[in-house]
Amino acid sequence: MPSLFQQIQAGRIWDFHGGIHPPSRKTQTSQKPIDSYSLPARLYIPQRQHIGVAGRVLVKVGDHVLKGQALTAADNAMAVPVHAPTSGTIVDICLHPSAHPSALPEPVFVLEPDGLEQWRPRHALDMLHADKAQILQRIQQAGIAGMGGAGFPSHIKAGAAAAVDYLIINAVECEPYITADDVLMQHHSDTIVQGIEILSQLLQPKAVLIGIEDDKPAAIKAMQQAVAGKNHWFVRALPVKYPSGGEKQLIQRLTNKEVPSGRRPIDIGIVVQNVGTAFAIAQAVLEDIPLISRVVTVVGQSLSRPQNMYALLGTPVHELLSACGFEPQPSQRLIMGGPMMGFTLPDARIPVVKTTNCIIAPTHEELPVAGPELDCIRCGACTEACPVNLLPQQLLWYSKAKDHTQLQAHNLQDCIECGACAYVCPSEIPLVHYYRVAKADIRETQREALKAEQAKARFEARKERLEREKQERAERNKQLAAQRQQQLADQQKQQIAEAQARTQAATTELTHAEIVAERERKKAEARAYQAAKLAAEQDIIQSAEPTLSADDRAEQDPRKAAIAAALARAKAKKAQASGEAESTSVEAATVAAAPALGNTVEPQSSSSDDAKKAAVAAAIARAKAKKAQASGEAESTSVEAATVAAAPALGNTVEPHSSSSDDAKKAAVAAAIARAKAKKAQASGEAESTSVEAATVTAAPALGNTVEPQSSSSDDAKKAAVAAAIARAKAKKAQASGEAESTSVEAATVAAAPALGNTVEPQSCSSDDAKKAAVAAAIARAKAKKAQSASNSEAATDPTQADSEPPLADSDAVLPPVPQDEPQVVAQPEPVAANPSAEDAKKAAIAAAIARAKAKKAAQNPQEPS
Amino acid sequence: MSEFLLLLVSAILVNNFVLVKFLGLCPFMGTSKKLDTALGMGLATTFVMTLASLCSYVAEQWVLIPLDLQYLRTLTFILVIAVVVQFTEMVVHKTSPALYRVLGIFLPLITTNCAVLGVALLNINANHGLIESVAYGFGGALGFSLVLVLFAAMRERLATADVPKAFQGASIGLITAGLMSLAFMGFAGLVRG
Amino acid sequence: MSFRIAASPHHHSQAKTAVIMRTVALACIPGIAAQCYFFGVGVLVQIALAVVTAWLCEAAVLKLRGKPIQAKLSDHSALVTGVLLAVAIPAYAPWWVIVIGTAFAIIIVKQLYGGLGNNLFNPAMAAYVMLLISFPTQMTSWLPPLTLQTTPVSVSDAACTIFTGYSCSGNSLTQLRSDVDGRTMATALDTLRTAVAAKQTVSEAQTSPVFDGLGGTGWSWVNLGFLLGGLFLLQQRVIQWRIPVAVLGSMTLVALVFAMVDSDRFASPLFHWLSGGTMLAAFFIATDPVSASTTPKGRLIYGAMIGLLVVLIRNVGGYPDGWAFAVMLANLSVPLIDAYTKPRVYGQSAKRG
Amino acid sequence: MSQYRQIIQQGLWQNNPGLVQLLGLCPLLATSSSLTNALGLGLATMLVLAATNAVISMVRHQVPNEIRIPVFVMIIAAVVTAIEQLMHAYTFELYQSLGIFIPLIVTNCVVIGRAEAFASKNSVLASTFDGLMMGLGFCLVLATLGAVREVLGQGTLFAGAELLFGDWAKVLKITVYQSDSHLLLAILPPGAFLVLGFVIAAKNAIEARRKAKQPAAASTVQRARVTQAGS
Amino acid sequence: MLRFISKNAAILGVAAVACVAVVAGVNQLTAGEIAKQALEQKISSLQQVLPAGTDTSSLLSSCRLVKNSEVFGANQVPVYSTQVDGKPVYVVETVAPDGYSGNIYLLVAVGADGTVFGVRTLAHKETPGLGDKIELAKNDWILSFTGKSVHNDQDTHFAVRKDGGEFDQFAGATITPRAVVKAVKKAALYFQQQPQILLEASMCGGAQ
Repeated sequence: MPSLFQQIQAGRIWDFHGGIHPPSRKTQTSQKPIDSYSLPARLYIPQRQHIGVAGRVLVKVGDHVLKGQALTAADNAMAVPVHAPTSGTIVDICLHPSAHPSALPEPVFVLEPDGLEQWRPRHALDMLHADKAQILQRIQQAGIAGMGGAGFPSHIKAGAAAAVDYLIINAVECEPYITADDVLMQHHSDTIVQGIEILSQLLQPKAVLIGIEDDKPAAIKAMQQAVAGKNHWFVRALPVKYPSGGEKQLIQRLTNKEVPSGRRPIDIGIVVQNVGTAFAIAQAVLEDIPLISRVVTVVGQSLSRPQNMYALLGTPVHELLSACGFEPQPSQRLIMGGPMMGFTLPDARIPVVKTTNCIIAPTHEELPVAGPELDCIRCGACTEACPVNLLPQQLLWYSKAKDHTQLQAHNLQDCIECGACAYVCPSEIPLVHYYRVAKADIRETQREALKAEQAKARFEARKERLEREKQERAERNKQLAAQRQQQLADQQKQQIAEAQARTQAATTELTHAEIVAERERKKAEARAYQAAKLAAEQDIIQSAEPTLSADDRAEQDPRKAAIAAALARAKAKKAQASGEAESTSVEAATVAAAPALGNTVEPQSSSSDDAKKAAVAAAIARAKAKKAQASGEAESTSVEAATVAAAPALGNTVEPHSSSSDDAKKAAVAAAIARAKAKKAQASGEAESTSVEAATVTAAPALGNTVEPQSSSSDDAKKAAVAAAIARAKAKKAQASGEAESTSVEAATVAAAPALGNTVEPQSCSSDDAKKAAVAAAIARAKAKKAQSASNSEAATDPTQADSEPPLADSDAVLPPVPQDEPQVVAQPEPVAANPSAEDAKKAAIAAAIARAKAKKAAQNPQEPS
Repeated sequence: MSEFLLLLVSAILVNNFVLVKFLGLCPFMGTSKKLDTALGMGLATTFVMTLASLCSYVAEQWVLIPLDLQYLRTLTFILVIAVVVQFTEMVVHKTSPALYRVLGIFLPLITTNCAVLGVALLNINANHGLIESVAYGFGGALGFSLVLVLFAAMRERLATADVPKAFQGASIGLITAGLMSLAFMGFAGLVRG
Repeated sequence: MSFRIAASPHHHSQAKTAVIMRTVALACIPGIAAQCYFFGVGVLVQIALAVVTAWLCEAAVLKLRGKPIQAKLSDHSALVTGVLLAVAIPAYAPWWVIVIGTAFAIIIVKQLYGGLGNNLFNPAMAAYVMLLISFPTQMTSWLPPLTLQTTPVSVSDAACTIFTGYSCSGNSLTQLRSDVDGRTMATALDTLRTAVAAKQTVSEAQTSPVFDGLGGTGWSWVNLGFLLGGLFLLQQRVIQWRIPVAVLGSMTLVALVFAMVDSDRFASPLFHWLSGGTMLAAFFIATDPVSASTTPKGRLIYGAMIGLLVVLIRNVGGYPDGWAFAVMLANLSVPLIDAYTKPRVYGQSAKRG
Repeated sequence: MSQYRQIIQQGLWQNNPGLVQLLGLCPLLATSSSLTNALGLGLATMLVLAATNAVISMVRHQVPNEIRIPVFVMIIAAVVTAIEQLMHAYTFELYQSLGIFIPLIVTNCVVIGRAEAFASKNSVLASTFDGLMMGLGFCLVLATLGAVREVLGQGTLFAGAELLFGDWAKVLKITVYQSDSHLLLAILPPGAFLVLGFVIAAKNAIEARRKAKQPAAASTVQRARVTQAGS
Repeated sequence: MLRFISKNAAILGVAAVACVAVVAGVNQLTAGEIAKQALEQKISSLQQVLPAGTDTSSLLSSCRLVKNSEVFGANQVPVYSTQVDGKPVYVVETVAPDGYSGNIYLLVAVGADGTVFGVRTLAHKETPGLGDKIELAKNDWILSFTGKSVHNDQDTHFAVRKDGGEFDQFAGATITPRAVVKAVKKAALYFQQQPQILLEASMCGGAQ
């Protein structure tokens, strides 16, 4: 069995499923020379003629431009410029019907030629010394986009970084009527070959395959002569079959490879370029002629002189037609492109663009208009014809029924809209049309569904929460009343005790996880131990118990340890999640592992600038793990635990001392992103909502620490805060749309706000960035509020938790694991506001105050322990 | 051996529970909107029906007949079935959460599936022995599942057909079931005896 | 100047549904001719009755539903349904049999589902089954083939018998069906089944004059006629090879297995090919695209299923011929078959195909 | 009184167990091959429904929520068995021709459905009345089905009525048309499905026509469609 | 918690006892009637195949179980005996095994001289509309046996018309009547040739 490459070398070609043989009708134009025509009175040059974005407009109305002068600039990788096809004056920049099935108006340059054909200065590129980047830049600057129909910017394909096995030159031209590439090959085979050489130089393919259908003997001969003597260049004559010219079909015919669904040819080491593109590249690189004209087949029996033309881009179609002796019939059709995939033009003023290869002006006898659509009888002719092996009859059925699930199950997205099915359909059903509508529908529905789902989740979460809150409140009131009665005697003392008790109670939720960890400590330690080994740092990890001690010893390379730990954890989680391990173990592992990481880069890390990377790694690892978990079958509790533990760990990573490190910012950003992702994944997964809740509860304060008081002196605090804010906002969005209970949102806000509040605490008045930070924080908080209040109208109405009990608010706001004193400041907004030493600080303070006040409000609606 | 094979073929095709004997029609109409649902329901019913025919046989032969309490048959059987369903639910829940996810929602529905009680009573009427009872229950359930799945696939296609307004929904569903039953008449006489 | 707008593709092959349907109807001609010759011209009367009923019913339903009558009738699908049902029932069955049958086919089996393209079952076959179980006597009253007829049947006799139950010369259908000894003649499949039930061997049974050594006397020619028509349809690419090949292939295989197990009780594949409605079913009925599987692999399964069921019902089932049942049973499996035989789409990994 | 009118409307038309809720399909199809059989089972079901509804409504305050289903099922089974024995004793041949469908009333989800949805929440009188009306609605559908199938398939009505009502009922038998060949389809299993399909379609059509006549009034009626349920 | 459960259990128990009590009560009420009805039905079904006025009082007690796979199929069949005009008459629940779709269960009354007093179809699976004409409810074909007699194995008149006998077959169905005729003929010959075998046969179980 010879290898694939050997078979290709031996000249083997393959076949694809289906395909049709419509009458080709190419002889009308294929024997004739390419003609030119007198300059049109005006050219309408669309600003965007390819797939991608339009360039920046460089000229204005009234400017005189030279032939080949760029009218837009390509400042973006997906942009290619357009050029003046001839010298003249830009008389207008306005909207004009586009060369698109919809013919929607689009911005164009209107160029009035001066008839002088005055070129801008041109500089051929010296191929011997030009490097790859230069060539690519030249290709881009010349405005070259795929000329076969799609119009993908050529420099991107030609600049592919991946290894390329085959460069395929598409000269198939399988649609009836079109002979533009045919005549181009007949007359310019040498230039084309130069273009291919340039492409080869860029891509270094193992072989170049030029595919031409065998109804173009002259072109085949011309190309064979032109490539004679080149190693691994093959001209392949393919038996006629539509749609051999489809990129994927051509690849299959020439190499027997399939491009996986949703991927691009480069992913399997293949680049396909149109023969016209190769020609344009050669002209651009070797003669510095940008893409300002192309060969267009003008054909159809409504024309007396059908022929191929060199048409300047921007030439209105009617100019070309009248040059060919157009005699329109009543209800004449004009087709741009081929009869199979082209579209009808409502207006003959539409200009020729880079992808225009053919204009057909058929008579009714020539291309009869489709008859009335009959019922599908499931005859299966379309199945036989479909080049991608779809079941068009089923797709039609489901398209009509708008059954999007089935449409996707039947791979509608893989339809290349070649029209073969509609061509053979005996009931004359415009199948492709149905698919286009269905595809658009699916896109639309997906958007709608997302919105609706979010709304629904919000509504349900609210309902549930209101119900629970009602109960909780009733219970609490009862309790409080009872307590009051009992404790009349020693109120003051009791209150303090009570606050402490509550604070502790608040922790129980978290410590619960830790207790579980304790239970499985051995396992966790072992795991941590391994991580430590990897880092060759045993000592720290051994002390990596969730004591959060601040006196742990400094170590040299906590980063590696962290990464290793993170990887280990991620793997463990993945394995567990997909396996059937009981959830508790997952829980334990995570609980234990995460704080370990935290400790790893504890205080000491302040001096190390690796903290950043560690944090990043940790974050990524965690995000992955969560994703895996969420989609896996692990029970939700594990997710819960993971999150619970993970977040504080990160918090510690950049604990107080990180203030001096200017990496804190990045760490925070990474952390934030990671968390956001994790939450998203969770929310969409099957995890129970409580887990999300827990995650948020802990995550936020942790982040708060990141930019704790000391950070005030750092001028990165601002960015950190912004990032944090954004991250939080995102997280909340994700949550709200997921199945999380609304309480989690609440919790997040409760905890997050004061944390951020710290950022702009008194000390911050000296920093002039603090202002911005505060503003950002305020905005973020406001958003969070909105989300909250949308689902939480009762929160503020709870009267029992007003300012009279500040300790309670604190305990809720700053859920341990890092119980520190700062929160108290939060509870007393006045001093902050009263401390303005600088103008900016004042505003910052105000913002902070407002924010805090809001946070308070939210906090009045506390979680469990009260 | 061939006797049991014939009993199976008879229960699955010739005397199909749903299309010929009119048993289990409610779940047949109710859980056949989606193919996946139908598969789950079929699986669950097969399991329960086989087990229930075994248990009801035991109850009849070892409890009711010795105590001469046959008049309590209906009462006993319905309780036996309820217990079997509950038991199945618990066992499946414990042993295979994945299976439970598939079958869970259907199990409670099965208690009121008259095919289950029907098979128990038919077994008594036909004087089936232990193995015959189980085979008959299994075959009947397979027949139920078969037509349920076929019917679900047809209904998925039916959902998109241009059915006249008055006939949409249950009406065309029943007419389709009627045509299915018509087709199943072709199996008549396949098993003699 | 305004131009006409249309969706791509702008080019179209010239095959048309109406033409396909008409071709199917035309391809029945050799078979019908053979049937006329051997079993009397009654079949022509039945066809006329069926087609008229089919058109009337279709028009009535379309009118009730407020749909364009002319456009839908001109797809000729009602015509094909009528013709196929008419050739499947005994040529001298009373007129109301074909009328009820056609009405059932068009109204219930086809139009209630939304008309052409939507029906799950083959209308002609569902109607045939309905008639068979509702009016078993009428549906099994075939005349003996020409060569065995004792009373010649003229065209006017055919009409008289169908509409009144008696021929113009006053013979009842039973008399027309009787041989010289006054015994009623049955079709070859019936005779074979009765004989086997009476513990005769297949070869003993086949000494009866209703057998001609291949299939049943006359039936062999009718089947050959439909085979010819079927080959014409294949050549015209109106039908594709998969279903007929699968039907006949599996039929041959299953019949062979049966015959090898017990050749005294089960007839040979050749007999199965050339008796009853084999060729009509294999080329004209099973290939009805609307109710057949629509995936390439599915069509093979679908066809094989029909072949298997037919032999099963003929050999061990309760009916002498099983085409209608087999086709219906395969019809009702189609959605399931289709759901599990989606071809692998270009670029999709094999697992998901 | 409007509650009772509501119950009548619900039971006989709006929420008819056979046509709308599609409950109790098995006996509906299995025993409707003749009018007599249909009436026999219909009446039995009606009795069971009224009796179980009454009993369950009586004990509704005594039965805790957690165990109400098993208790209901037991009550239903007991009532059904009692009625089965009575039929066995006094309508012997009808009992034989209805076969296992009498004990199968236990699993007719109309019964448990009404117990759950109505009897466990309403007074004894209302529950009994609801049981009667639902049963009557069911019985009427059954009878309609039986009549249509018998006329089409046998050309008669009330053939064998003596099995249900005693010997005097022989006079009830009406021969609608005399023919050698009836539409056997109607009394065979496929006919049951088809006829019920058409009856439901007829109801839909009538409903649609009514709605078209008085769009405002119709929109206020809430119709419960309970197709997702066991048998 | 425990109390809660036990309370529920108690209620369940009470309900169960009550239900069983009701059912048992109704059973007490109806058991006698059911037994009586069953008996009456049995007798009246036997009476169908016997001439009017035949003494049926000792019919059920005369029941004996006979096994002869040649004549009556694989299982034991009950045979009842009585006297008509002083001559012994036997009523047997026999089986025609070669029906179109399976066994046809028949009740046949024959005299010791081969005279058939009456035949009824008890159960069958023949094709509706074709073979089911052996039911009296569908067709009175089954009455055509009354008064016919079988004398010996070669008796060709005791066959369907198609085989040269005197019983009609149905249009489109020969197999069913042929099977019935054959079974009746075998039963008649059996009691003609070996009536003494009855005396050796065991009595039916108490259930009859």
